[in-house]
Amino acid sequence: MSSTSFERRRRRAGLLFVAPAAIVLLAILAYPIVESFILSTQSVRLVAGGVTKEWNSFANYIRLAGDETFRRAVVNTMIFSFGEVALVVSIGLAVALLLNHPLGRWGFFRIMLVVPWAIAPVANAVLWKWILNSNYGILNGLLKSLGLIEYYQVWLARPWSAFGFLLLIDVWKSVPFIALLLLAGLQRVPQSLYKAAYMDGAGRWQAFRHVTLPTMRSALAIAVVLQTIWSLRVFEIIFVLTRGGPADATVLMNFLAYRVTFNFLDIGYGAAIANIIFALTFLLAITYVWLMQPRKRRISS
Amino acid sequence: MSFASARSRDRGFRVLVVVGLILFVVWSAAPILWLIVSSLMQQQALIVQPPDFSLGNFTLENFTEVIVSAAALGRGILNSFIVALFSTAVALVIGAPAAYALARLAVPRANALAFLVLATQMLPGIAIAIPLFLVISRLGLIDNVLALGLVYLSFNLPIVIWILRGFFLAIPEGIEKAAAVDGAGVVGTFLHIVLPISIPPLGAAAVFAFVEAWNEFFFALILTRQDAQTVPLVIAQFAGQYQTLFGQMMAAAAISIAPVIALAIIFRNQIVRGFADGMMKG
Amino acid sequence: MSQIELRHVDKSFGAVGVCHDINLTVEEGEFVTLLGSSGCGKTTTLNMVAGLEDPSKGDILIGGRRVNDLSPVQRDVAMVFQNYALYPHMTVAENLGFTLKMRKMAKPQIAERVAAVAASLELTPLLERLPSALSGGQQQRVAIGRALVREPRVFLFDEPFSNLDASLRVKMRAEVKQLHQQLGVTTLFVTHDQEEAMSISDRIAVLNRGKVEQFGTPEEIYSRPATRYVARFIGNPQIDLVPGELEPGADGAVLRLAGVALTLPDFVPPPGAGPAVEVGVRPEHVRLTEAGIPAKVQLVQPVGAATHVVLGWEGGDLIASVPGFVHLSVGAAIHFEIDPRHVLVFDAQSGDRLM
Amino acid sequence: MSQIELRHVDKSFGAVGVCHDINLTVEEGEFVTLLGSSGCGKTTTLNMVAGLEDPSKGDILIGGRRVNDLSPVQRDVAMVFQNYALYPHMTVAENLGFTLKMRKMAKPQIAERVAAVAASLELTPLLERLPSALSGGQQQRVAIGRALVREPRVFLFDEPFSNLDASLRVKMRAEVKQLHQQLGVTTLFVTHDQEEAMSISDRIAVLNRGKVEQFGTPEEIYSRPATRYVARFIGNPQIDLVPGELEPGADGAVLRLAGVALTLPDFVPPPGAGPAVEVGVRPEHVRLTEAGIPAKVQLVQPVGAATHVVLGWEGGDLIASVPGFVHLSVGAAIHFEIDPRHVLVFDAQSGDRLM
Amino acid sequence: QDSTLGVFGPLPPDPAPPGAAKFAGAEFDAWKAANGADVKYDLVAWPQLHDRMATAFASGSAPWDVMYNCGWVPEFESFLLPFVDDLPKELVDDMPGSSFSTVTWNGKRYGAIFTLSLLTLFYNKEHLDEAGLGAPPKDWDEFLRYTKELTRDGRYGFVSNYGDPAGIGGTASYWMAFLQQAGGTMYAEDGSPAFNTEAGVAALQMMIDLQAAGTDPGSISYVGINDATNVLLSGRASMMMNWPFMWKPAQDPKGSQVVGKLAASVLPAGPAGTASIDGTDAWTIGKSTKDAEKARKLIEFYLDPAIQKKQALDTGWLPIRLSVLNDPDVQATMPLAKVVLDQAQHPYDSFVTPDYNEISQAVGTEIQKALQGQKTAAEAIAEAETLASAIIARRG
Ligand SMILES: Nc1ncnc2c1ncn2[C@@H]1O[C@H](COP(=O)(O)OP(=O)(O)OP(=O)(O)O)[C@@H](O)[C@H]1O
Ligand SMILES: Nc1ncnc2c1ncn2[C@@H]1O[C@H](COP(=O)(O)OP(=O)(O)OP(=O)(O)O)[C@@H](O)[C@H]1O
Ligand SMILES: [Mg+2]
Ligand SMILES: [Mg+2]
Repeated sequence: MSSTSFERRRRRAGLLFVAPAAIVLLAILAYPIVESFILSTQSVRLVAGGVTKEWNSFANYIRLAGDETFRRAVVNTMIFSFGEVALVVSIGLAVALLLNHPLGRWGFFRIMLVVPWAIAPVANAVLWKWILNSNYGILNGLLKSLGLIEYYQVWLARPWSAFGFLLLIDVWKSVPFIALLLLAGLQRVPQSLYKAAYMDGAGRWQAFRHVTLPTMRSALAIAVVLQTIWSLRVFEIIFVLTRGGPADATVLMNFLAYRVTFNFLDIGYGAAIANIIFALTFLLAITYVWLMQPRKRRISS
Repeated sequence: MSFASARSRDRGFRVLVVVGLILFVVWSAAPILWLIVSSLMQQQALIVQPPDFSLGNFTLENFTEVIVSAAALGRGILNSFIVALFSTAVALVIGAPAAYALARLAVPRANALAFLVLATQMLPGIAIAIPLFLVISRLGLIDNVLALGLVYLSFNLPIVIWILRGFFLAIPEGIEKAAAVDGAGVVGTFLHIVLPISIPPLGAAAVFAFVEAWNEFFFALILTRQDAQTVPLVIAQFAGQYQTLFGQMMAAAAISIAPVIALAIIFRNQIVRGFADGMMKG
Repeated sequence: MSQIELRHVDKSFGAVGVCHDINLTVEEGEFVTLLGSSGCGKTTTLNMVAGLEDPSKGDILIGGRRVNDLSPVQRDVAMVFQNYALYPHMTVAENLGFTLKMRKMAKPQIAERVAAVAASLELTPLLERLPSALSGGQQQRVAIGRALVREPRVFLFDEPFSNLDASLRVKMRAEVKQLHQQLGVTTLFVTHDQEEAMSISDRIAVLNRGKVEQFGTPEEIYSRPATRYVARFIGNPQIDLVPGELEPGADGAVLRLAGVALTLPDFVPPPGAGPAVEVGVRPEHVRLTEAGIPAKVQLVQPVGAATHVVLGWEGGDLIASVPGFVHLSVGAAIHFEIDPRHVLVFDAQSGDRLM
Repeated sequence: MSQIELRHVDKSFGAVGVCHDINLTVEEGEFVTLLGSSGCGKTTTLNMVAGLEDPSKGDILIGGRRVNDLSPVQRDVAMVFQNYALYPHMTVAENLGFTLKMRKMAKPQIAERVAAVAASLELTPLLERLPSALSGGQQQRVAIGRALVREPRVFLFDEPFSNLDASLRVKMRAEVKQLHQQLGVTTLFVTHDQEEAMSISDRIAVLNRGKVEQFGTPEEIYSRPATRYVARFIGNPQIDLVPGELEPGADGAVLRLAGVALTLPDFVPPPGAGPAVEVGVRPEHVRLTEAGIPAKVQLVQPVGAATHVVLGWEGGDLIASVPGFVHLSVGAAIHFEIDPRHVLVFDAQSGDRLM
Repeated sequence: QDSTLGVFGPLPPDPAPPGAAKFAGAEFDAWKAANGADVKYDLVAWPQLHDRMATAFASGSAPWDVMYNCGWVPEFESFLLPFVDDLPKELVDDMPGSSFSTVTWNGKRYGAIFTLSLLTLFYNKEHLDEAGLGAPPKDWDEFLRYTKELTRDGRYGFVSNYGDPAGIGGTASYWMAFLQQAGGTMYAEDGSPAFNTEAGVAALQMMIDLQAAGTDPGSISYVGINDATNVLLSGRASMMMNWPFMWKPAQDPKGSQVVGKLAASVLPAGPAGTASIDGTDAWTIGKSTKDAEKARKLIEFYLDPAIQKKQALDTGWLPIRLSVLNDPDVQATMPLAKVVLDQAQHPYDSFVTPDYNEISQAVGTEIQKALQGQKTAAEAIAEAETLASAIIARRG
């Protein structure tokens, strides 16, 4: 008979609850993940109808240190990731707040929310490529007919401009889910706290700052962490829109890993880049989780 | 709700909200509107400056072309449906209990474990593509819809667990205790109390898992041949080396969004439903 | 100027009417309590005064000025919430200081005021805790402190003491009363505890299903309740109501209750009243005697200074309040008397008091 | 068999000790109340009995069997929570029926039982509402109903009436008491309301900072409090404590308080006690007289059947409880007397009662 | 003894095999019946072909019998079967000898090109007429002058796609055409890079000059050739270097504004004459095939004169067989055939090696920098050669 204490009983149930998920993850991902770590310490070649792998210790990683394109990709990636997380979370929060306002509760808005996210990334990238086209893109047409520009602009020609548009498109695509997540979080903020803050003289901004933000801490933490993971994995739009160009201005680490692995077939080196992405994501995520952790219950003696 | 109305007396703010909502709709919808417009136009009208919107250039041909000639689209939608439903359903069914356990059930080192779960998603897919292909092909499961679904499951599960865990952490302990005294075991509490009050995050997680599986491209590309092709692959087929059939591609994309939008319409109220008031009063 | 006035205020949630034509004036510096049973609309009324809910109809005035469209800050009111509504992520000190911070008070001053309020509420050792690590009563004290820490024109209290223990409750009552005497701030207080209402208020408004049944001083309400409802609501233990008949007598009237006849001197029933009436007898006016009306002991409830003895007799049940502890066993035979001078007579139909 | 026994139970949250060596036996069918001020560990103790917290040390027995390791269901206890803990997604009816559903009772039976309980709690019109659309008191009644709907071995109540209005509270007290008499279910009840505790309990355990100060019948606790703490805690209004000195007298002892000397007949102070003592006088034992000790009126608080008059005299403040409404103005000169037979004497150091 | 052949290739409208693209369906069915073979097509959109193959090869398996290849033969050499020597001699003789250069590695021929796909110059006759320029430009000087003169009325004289540095059709590959026109080459006899020469710099300078003369400034942002093609087809550019494939879509009024207005000619000659690069659409056979014989038979069927003719007439992809290229029907429907044949008389090496992707990536990126003015032509070429040397050195 199960005769254990309250907490122990819950712990045991907890292990049972976690088990299926753990098994699925282990069964599917354990080998590929371990293998990718191993690959990163190997030099891999396609020879004689097969593959040879040769341990080369940390040669791949050492080579990374001297690889200028890689260095550039790291810088780009960091900028992109910080920019994206900041933009997506703040726009997502703004959208969530709008949709949580009584005026924004119309179901139509929630449907609109899903729209940018529902489109397949491949199609999305091509769509934007056409929108941004310097010769027949609708964005140029629109801006010109509004008198905002005189000549059609080559949006993707200048490094920063191309970079900015990639960021914008990815933000556009990422906002819906984060907004949805934050909206679900907003629903949990007790109304009574707003009443109290209102009585305490807090304006809208202050209520937001002192009630909404702190009570949404966990939802925000999840949003930031997930968006960080995703922003470090951006791929499709670069592949379709710029191929990392012009002149490697928009090469992000994941795209570089792809290029090295699949175009150059330098699989070990590609795995090394991927593992750096992993390490970077891990560090960033841990940092964010730590930063966003709610304050420990403080008990004075 | 009535408090909100008392508070939103302030006209200026309402105007701000309305402007915000309009901007939001424009921001969300404008590119998609262009997608739909361009799917209804002949390419020659789109490549001129500015686009030629004269009536004669509008046509349903892209759609008929996509539906009739690319029969792959129908199969792609079906496959995507199977894959997405399968991976979403399983992700929720096994992810929600795991999230609950990691949030509430005193699992040892729950925080570290939760982070480890998430860490499986930190390695870019490109890095595991080749070993994963190897495993799946050894098992003879290349071009198998369910194998693809399982792979997506392994991608969605950690995210689902994370989303739900964050929300489960915020459930007031009191009602779990009440349920324990009322005779619900851990499972009963989870099923009857925790899940029903977590509909908004469950909705968010489900929509997430579904859309991700619906739209995933890279693994679909390498793990399928013809039979298990999903919608994104079909859409990608319109972009060739020398020529992109832009109109048809957009028509296919428009068709592929439809089921997701339909789901959003059906579940629009479930996606975000709040018990905030009742939750915190208690 | 901080008189509060409610004029013909109605409130409904959707189709459900919660407040009906409430008219109420709290004079400047007065301490008025809204007293009523659970769900009668007390919180709703308070919220409307605070500016947290809009009345469906009618006007709310503070200091003679219509404030329907003003925010709570503009109304300059402070409120203690029934469910505490503490900020879960802020420490006790931060909860207390929040409103001052919103007023851009300097940090040292905030700390000083917070410390003072915390001391008076015995919260000092808890200042650094989060609300989740406080017991229910401790949380409520923080909520009270949050209102005390600033000095508004109007204080609103929504059952602030309901979770405090007796001694602290009495202490807090005195504290609030004293504060009120010191600052002279107009106060609207909500409680369902009639004793609390009686001991703390200048005037009491008894609410019943969203209507004001009576508005008067504690003594008026206790001794001259306007309706049967008010009489039942006020007094602990509750007044006993016994059905009876009113007959015009020699001088005054005669009241017949289950075989007992009480002569009411100098009482002339108003025309159209009776003969069916209900007679209210407060427990302290029931005396246990050697001879008198015979009855049986049903239940004995000691409360310390007195013991409440439930008596069963012909006319129904009646509670007698006896000083000290009495040692009666359930079922024992006993006799009692009713003091006719203190009897309340209500019209059985309308419930209005006849005498 | 459903006797509850706590043996040397300790509980701490992290480093903070909340319960210390609690020993308590609730006999089968007995109604015992845990009475204590806010934060003293009442809820924590109840939770340990319910099986919702594990004691840090010590054993908990129900029916003579150690239940430390049993789940709440296995212990067969029902509990009403202090913060209601209603299921926000279920209607009132579903909230009430949940525990029966968990027991796999048939639907029609559930509906029947729910309807009966709802009727007795005046919840019938609210059955289809969600908790968020209920007032605070309505929510609490649902929480009580949830425990009443089944018939467990042990009832646990955590301040179930704190949000109810007076009349309903009295009604609910009687209801619970009656239920207890009917079913004879062992009951552990938590309250901070001493009057409630006195009127409802067979025995009361007074808790102070996680320790049991006294465990006895209401009369014992009121009339013979073991410590100064208990004396202060019990009684409304609170007992007054006046510092004094104890001198051995002719027969018994003499008590000197601020110039007043009281002779205590037949009282021999134990060795080592005094001379510094504190003297407790209950308000009902202070009489206003024409002649006697002179004092001034400080505060007048009517409570209906009585009025509490705060008197200021040489020795400090003293409350007199006077029947009915008295019309005294603040500052008026007055005289009073103390009944020496009812005086309580405590050692000033230890706080233990000497007499 | 029925067997199933797996064929991996691109989807239409890119050069797809019979049965997949709409031509020669009946013949294909007949062939299958006659040979007792079933053919299972595994077709992927062109941009994904290489990834799909790379994944399969990198995990050690090549599940297809017949594979499409496009400049990747040296890269995937170890997975391919050198089958060309087993083809009928008359077939091999009927193909341009130089067409084998991109499918030959280490002296072995691994593939058969099935469509003659060389870059030629497409130009808008109407625009040239308006500008009073009768004939297409013949040399670099004329090319520059034409570009300048044609840049007017909101149009550009020239458009290209310089967005993607790597691969056939990428920035580097365009430069390779100019390089050969300037008389240069990529590699020395020993395989080491040898393009940091006057010719190499001149070729890049020519691209820079063209840019200044009137290349659509969007060219640097066009990552696919179709982005640039659309500009030509909308009539907003007058000249473009393009593949024969585009002839057919240009005649389709649904997608083109310049129906009947386009013409083609050989690429303008540089100091060393005209030259081009090869699109290299080839069929190859996987090493792991169970039935190499039948796989080769299938390729022979694809190259059958009748099929080749249908391919040309129905899909617009030129044949590779000289006899079919010279077929009057073909030349009548596809006037382009003659131009491309002419172009084929001149060099058209694509310089594919196992490192082609990596090298073209490195070189193309340097060229992009030069086109953007970040570097001079000489600096860019010098740097490109350094990078290329390092890549080759690493391969060992
Ligand atoms: N948001 C709401 N929607 C619908 N009905 C509501 C809402 N809020 C309150 N009510 C109803 O209005 C009535 C009055 O509620 P209110 O909270 O004012 O009662 P109260 O007098 O404060 O009671 P309590 O003493 O129990 O707190 C109750 O019947 C309640 O159920
Ligand atoms: N989870 C916890 N962590 C730390 N301290 C806690 C926790 N729960 C309760 N406490 C502390 O333990 C003490 C006892 O709490 P408990 O809830 O048992 O009090 P209580 O007697 O029920 O008070 P009240 O009448 O106010 O409800 C309090 O000081 C409280 O602050
Ligand atoms: Mg209320
Ligand atoms: Mg408690």
